[in-house]
Amino acid sequence: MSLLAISDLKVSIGGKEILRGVDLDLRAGRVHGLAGESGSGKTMTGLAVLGLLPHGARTSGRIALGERDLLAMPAKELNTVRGGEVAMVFQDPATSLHPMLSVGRQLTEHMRHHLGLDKKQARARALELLGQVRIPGPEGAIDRYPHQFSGGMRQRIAIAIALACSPKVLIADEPTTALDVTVQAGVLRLLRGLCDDLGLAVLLVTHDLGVMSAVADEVSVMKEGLVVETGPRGQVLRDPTHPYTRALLESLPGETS
Amino acid sequence: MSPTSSSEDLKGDTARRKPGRSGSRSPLIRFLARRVLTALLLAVGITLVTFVLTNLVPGDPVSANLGQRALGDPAIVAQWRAEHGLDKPLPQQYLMHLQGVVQGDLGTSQQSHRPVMDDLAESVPATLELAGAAILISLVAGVAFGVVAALRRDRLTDHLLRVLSLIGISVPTFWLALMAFYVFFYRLQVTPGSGRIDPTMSPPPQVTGLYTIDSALAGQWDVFASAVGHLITPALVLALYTIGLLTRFTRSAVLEVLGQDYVRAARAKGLPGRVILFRYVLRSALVPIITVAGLAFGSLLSGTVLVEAIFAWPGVGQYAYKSATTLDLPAVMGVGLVVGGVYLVINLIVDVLYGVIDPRVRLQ
Amino acid sequence: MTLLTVDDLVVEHRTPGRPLVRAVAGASLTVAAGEVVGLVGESGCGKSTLARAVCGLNPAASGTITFDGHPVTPLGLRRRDRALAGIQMVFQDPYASLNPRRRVGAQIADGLRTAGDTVTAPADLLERVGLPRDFAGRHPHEFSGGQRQRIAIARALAARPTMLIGDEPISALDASAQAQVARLMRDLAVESGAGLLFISHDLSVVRLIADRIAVMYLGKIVEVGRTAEVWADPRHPYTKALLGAIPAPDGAGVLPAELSGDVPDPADPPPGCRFHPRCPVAMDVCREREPAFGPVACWLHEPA
Amino acid sequence: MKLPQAWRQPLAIVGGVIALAWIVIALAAPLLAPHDPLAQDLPRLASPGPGHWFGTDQLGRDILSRVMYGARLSIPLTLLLVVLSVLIGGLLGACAGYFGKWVDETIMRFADLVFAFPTIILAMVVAAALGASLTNAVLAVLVVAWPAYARVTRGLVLGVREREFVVSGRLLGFSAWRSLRVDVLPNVTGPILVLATLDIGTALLLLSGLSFLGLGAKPPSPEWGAMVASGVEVFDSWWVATFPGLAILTVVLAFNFLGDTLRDALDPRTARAIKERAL
Amino acid sequence: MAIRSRRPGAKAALLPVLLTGALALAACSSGGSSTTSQNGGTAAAKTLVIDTSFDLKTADPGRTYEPTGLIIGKAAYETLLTFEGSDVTKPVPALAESFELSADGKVLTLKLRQDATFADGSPVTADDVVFSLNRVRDMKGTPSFLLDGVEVAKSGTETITLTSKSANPALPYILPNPALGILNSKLAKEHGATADTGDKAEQYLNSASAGSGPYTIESFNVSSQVVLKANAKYWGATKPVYDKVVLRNVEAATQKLNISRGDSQVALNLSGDQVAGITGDLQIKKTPAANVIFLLANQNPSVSKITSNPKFAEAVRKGVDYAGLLELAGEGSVQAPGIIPSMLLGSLPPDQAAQRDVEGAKAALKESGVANPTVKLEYPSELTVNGLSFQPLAERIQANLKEVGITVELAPAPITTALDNYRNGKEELGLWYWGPDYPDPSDYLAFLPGKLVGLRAGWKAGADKELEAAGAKAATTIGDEARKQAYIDVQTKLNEAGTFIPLIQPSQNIVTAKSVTGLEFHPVWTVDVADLK
Repeated sequence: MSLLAISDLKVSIGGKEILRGVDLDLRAGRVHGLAGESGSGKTMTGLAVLGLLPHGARTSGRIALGERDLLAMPAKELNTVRGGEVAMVFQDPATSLHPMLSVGRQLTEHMRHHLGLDKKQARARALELLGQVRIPGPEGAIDRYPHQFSGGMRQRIAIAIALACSPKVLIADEPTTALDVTVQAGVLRLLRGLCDDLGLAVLLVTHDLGVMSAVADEVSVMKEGLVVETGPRGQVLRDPTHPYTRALLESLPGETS
Repeated sequence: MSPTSSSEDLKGDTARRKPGRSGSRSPLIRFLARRVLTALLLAVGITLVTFVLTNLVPGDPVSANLGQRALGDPAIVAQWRAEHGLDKPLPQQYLMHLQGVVQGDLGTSQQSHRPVMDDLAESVPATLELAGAAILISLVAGVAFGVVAALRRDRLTDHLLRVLSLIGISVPTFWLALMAFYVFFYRLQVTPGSGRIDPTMSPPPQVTGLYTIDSALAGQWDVFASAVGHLITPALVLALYTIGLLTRFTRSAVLEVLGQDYVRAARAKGLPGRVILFRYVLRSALVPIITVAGLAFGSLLSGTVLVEAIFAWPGVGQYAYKSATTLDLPAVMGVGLVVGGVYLVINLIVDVLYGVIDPRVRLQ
Repeated sequence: MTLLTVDDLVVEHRTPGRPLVRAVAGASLTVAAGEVVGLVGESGCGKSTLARAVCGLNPAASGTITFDGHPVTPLGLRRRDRALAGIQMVFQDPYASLNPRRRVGAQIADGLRTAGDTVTAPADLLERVGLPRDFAGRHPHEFSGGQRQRIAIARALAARPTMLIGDEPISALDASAQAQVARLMRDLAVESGAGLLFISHDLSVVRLIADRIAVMYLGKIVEVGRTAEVWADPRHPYTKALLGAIPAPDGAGVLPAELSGDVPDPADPPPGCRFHPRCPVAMDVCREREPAFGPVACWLHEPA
Repeated sequence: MKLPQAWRQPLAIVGGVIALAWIVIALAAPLLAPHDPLAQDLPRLASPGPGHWFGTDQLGRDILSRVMYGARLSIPLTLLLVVLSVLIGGLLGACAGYFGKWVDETIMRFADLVFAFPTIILAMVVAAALGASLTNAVLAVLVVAWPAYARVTRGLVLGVREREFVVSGRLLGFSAWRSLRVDVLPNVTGPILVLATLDIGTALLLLSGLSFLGLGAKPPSPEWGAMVASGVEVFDSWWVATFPGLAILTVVLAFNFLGDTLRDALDPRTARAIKERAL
Repeated sequence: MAIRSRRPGAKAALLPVLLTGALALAACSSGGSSTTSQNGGTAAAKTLVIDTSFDLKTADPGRTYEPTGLIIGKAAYETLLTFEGSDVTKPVPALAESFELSADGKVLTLKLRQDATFADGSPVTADDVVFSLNRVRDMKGTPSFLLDGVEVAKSGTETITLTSKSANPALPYILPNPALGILNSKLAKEHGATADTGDKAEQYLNSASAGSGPYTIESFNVSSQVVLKANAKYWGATKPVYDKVVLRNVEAATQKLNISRGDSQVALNLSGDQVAGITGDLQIKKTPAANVIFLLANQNPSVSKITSNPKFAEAVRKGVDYAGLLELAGEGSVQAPGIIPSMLLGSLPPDQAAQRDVEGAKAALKESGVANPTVKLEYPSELTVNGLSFQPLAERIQANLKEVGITVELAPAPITTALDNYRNGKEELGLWYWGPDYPDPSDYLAFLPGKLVGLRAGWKAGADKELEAAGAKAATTIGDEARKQAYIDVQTKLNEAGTFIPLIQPSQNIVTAKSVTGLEFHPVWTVDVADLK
């Protein structure tokens, strides 16, 4: 079932076209990988879904969440979608968490806003979430501040925040790029598990084809604002049809070279 | 050039402040110990600098303090010198003064013939009231303008505020004071005259020395109204520069924070704009704003020298000016110490506020 | 022939008001002429500090570093010891590694001057790193990250180093440029007979170019070995975990193996083997005594 | 630097035009001024009108001419002052930042001491100690102005010193001095120049403030601050104080406009914003 | 820093209560829980606000010598003799009932009134008088010279005799000086008055007054304001009219605005220019002040070869445009023909005033043999006399002399520096003023060679024997007409010598609200607050 369908998405900033007609289809319980080099527009695609494009960006096309077009949605309504139905995890947990607000606060405030929970309920749910992303000692962790956690833990907290309002769609923008490989493995496992258990539709933006290969079900490859190839993981990574994808794979320092 | 004139400087300052605060053992004690040490060194430095400078001034304090006729009488001159310890060699004079300072005695002013402490006890609250009101006004207005400018970035409001804030930091304070007094008091007759309260009123019973607060505490609302009325124009004049400064700073601080990942993350959570602004943006932006505000208070003290003269405000600025021009050494040194003390206290407040706002400072 | 010897090196970072951090806690390593050694490990393990110490940028608290028979002394305000000019470094951030105010050619010429080379032109070196000769007249901001890194390599090479150090020189580059730049470094070093100490957190790249691999964990080198051997048969549990965590772009959908726990605070390392709290096969001895031996610093692989 | 784009900003244009106008006035005052600024031959305290567009002062001098001649005093002295502060403060700050240790401690503690005084009070005492004259006022302001540059330069040098190209240079055998000269200083000059431009205004405010207090220019030289001060005595003749005050305001404003634009052009974040708009 | 009690009243209340009667009550009520409503509560509490530029150091009469201090002293203390209105030619009794100067001019005998009381109700006694006058003389404060060499003695409870070593015909003119106010010796001694250099009573006298005047000091601050309060127990016939008189330290320019807006009722220091713009319901009183502004040309060749040249001095005297200076000083100011101001005995008639003569000046300059001279004119930059700043005067003189061919370099300096140079006789050309210490021409003998002011011009004793002899004669001459002639002679010679060039007597411009009447300008104490109604 298609949860989120992006069709012919075009974005231009300051007259320069960043996305030139992107089509993507996210389905429940599936991880859709979006690959490409820096500047290919993969991050912009993720941001466009939540209307978080930079100041002065123009968009056209359609981003359908069920029947609704997120691009045409009034700001107020979009705000209820953000964090509620569609959530996002960013690249660097060191900067995407507010350094001066406690973990508990950052976990609960949008729950209270979106779900109308009271303080106590929100806190209980927050503790539950921290357990779910496997933060040791949620009771103690909830009152601490981001700088008191390691990078991997922070990214788990960021994932917990994203999951707080039980979204249907999760956009993960390079969620493991800032992490060490050993830590990355844990976060990838967590993401995969959440997707399977909660039936989330995940858009995983990454430049790392290894990461892609490990967790994505479908893979799209972007180049210069266009999706050049989409297909099941196995096919795209083992038997790419587009020369660009091939070039990407060949540049990797793997056995294939 | 005021220390507040450069953003680079201030950013550098914040950046330097954050790390290295406090240690692993008893951070508070170490912090306080360092502060006290700095304060002591600074105090000695200030007294030494003022002493040397004041003694470098050509001229003789006797001339400023005795009548023309009396100056011709060596006996009177000698008597006056002995009375003020000026017959002693310079190093001894300095040591005597330091000794007094240690014992809490700042000496006797040569011009007012009163203990410098008493003079300062009268003039310092007056200046604090003026500068305090000015900083309050500038904080409220500056932060509000800065936030609005940042939110309306590149729109008309932003451009307008930008130009206005630049004008604010470009107006010569002494000239503005003059113009304000001329226009509002004399021409339009909408503001009350010089001084702290209406001359026909008695000052409220002393508690803090700030007339506005003291009169409110005593419930003397007519005095309160008069005190506030007298305070507004000079405070506004004094505040204009700081408003400009804070507007510009707040704008850039807010813009910087708006570009932060965590703000984007907050927007991605679907939080209402109001919550993002107040809880996420302003909280972070406050750190540089507080730094600037702290430094701005210092520059306000400079401004008071010029503003107090025009509004006949009996504050420390006037006292300093008069003391400096009459070579009233104990008074100049007293002023130096007080001002240095204010500087330290403000630094301390700023540091404490950092801790209040930023858990990274607090929880190291 | 051993060119560089690092022997039981300890490097400490002092920050006023904070506990002392032993970034490198007794590491030993050698690099021979013409050899490429890859130093790998997670961020914060001390590999960059080690590299900087080799260049004299961080003073050694104890232990020795010897380069070509000369002890490496910390670089103070004086000019660097001529004998040490043979060690040159390529840094991580391509955007900070070149002086934005000077032409690229002039910066390469600095290297040539160090070597006393009056024959070679900066453009020659640009050619060697695969860039057009006319780039010499341009300023750094006109170049991409990969190009800048090549220029930085050219500048280092201009000084005719016998020991080249790359401190994560490729981690800031796009994936497609990473392997190219890494290979370039290797080729140029080997070609000129210099040793190369290549630091990276990316094992797959290191594997591509290194003759030997040294794995670092929390200030210590836990395993050293020939690249192929280590890759095929990692012996230290940490090396195993590190290799196991690399996701292969094979399209198989295999989730990489997870290594539990976080890297401990280097200011307060665990007693015994530093890896024991995260080690899946930790034994009692691991909690008590540090395995201070090589080539595999693990009680499972104690040399006889 | 992205100067060409920066210049297209309205603020920069306005600032540039005003600054240029003042510089022209300063250079050509003898040609432009309708009267001798020192001649006391007009009616006293005449209000603005034909023949004396800015009115006349207590001594019957033409205020317009005096304001014009004032530019010859204030503008070059202010520029000199800023250049000197940049040189002294910059050099001390660079040394403090680059050499660190006791050099840093000594210089910065000294700077702190100066910072602890309100600028005008310190400048006042220094000016009083040196005797009232415009040159001494410049020296007095210099005493309080250099620490700002020392601090900024130190901070910038500290930042640049650890940059990789600086370290690379040292590894290539640069002496500390050559490193400072070739690698460090050229990379801190931009921000310092911006600060200096912004400070031209502040410096003029301080200088004229001192003259206002009678610690600067010697009469009868037409210094703006001193002219405002003489206007204080004749409140009713508003023009006496108003025009010199406006002169100060416009010069300061012009340099602040310029400095502000320069800063935007230089600051990477805001520079990006300008670029975005230009795209 | 401990914030001490701000109001002197409060401080007084904190001191051991040694005050008696009304003073203590008043102090307590104002220091304790006093509020404005209490103070202003009494239905018709009348407050008078006087704006003046403070020249004030103390409220201790024995140390007072500044104009503002004299106003306060006059209000709070009474002297043995005084002047009637603004007439300073004839001293009249005050605390003394009558006085008599002996024929040789050495002994002044005064008979003390018996009905006068201090503000605390205790009577003014001969002991108080002796103590007060001795205190002024022996404390070596600024005004001590007034009684230099004068022995004070009482005989009985009513008679005071003042004995001088040589004839002292000026003494009756000296006694009205508020510095010689009689203080309550008992009270003063309790607060540290010892009548020698160790006297410690100043602090007390700065917070409360111990005099018998119509007003008492409620609060005193040398830099901002002084509040006087009516002496409820004033013994005299004319009771104080205002309950409270506030003297505020206000710049001349602001004084004008304040009075125009009704913020104050009296403005004391407006310059001619400021008065010129006054409109509305205000009264303006313009009187030539007793201050004479003059130029000095240093006679000491080691200080200046130029100014010590008599022909050069003549060139300056002829070169100055006196009318132009009067224009700056404004209406009411007059040219000073001699150094003695017009209201005193022995002043030169106006027709003897110097006239500008540019050609004559040029000729004199040529004769002097100094070509294209450049001289430095020093003056106190921030000093104003009767609201008139020295600054424009100096600038105008500079312009005047330029026409003659003399380049004048202006060297303004803060008063401390300028006065120091002046005092040490180091000024080449100086611009200063002299106000009478007491309204008697003998005060001006200070300008002669070897005397106080003469020395400041580098004029040593013996430099002008003829002039000195004339001065010595004038000092001992007795009888008004004879004295007048003697002083005119002195001044004529003084003008010929050219060391001092008298310029102008500025106008003392006092502006008052319509409601205020009875104002008289007084050359010694500016204004008697008790006169105001």
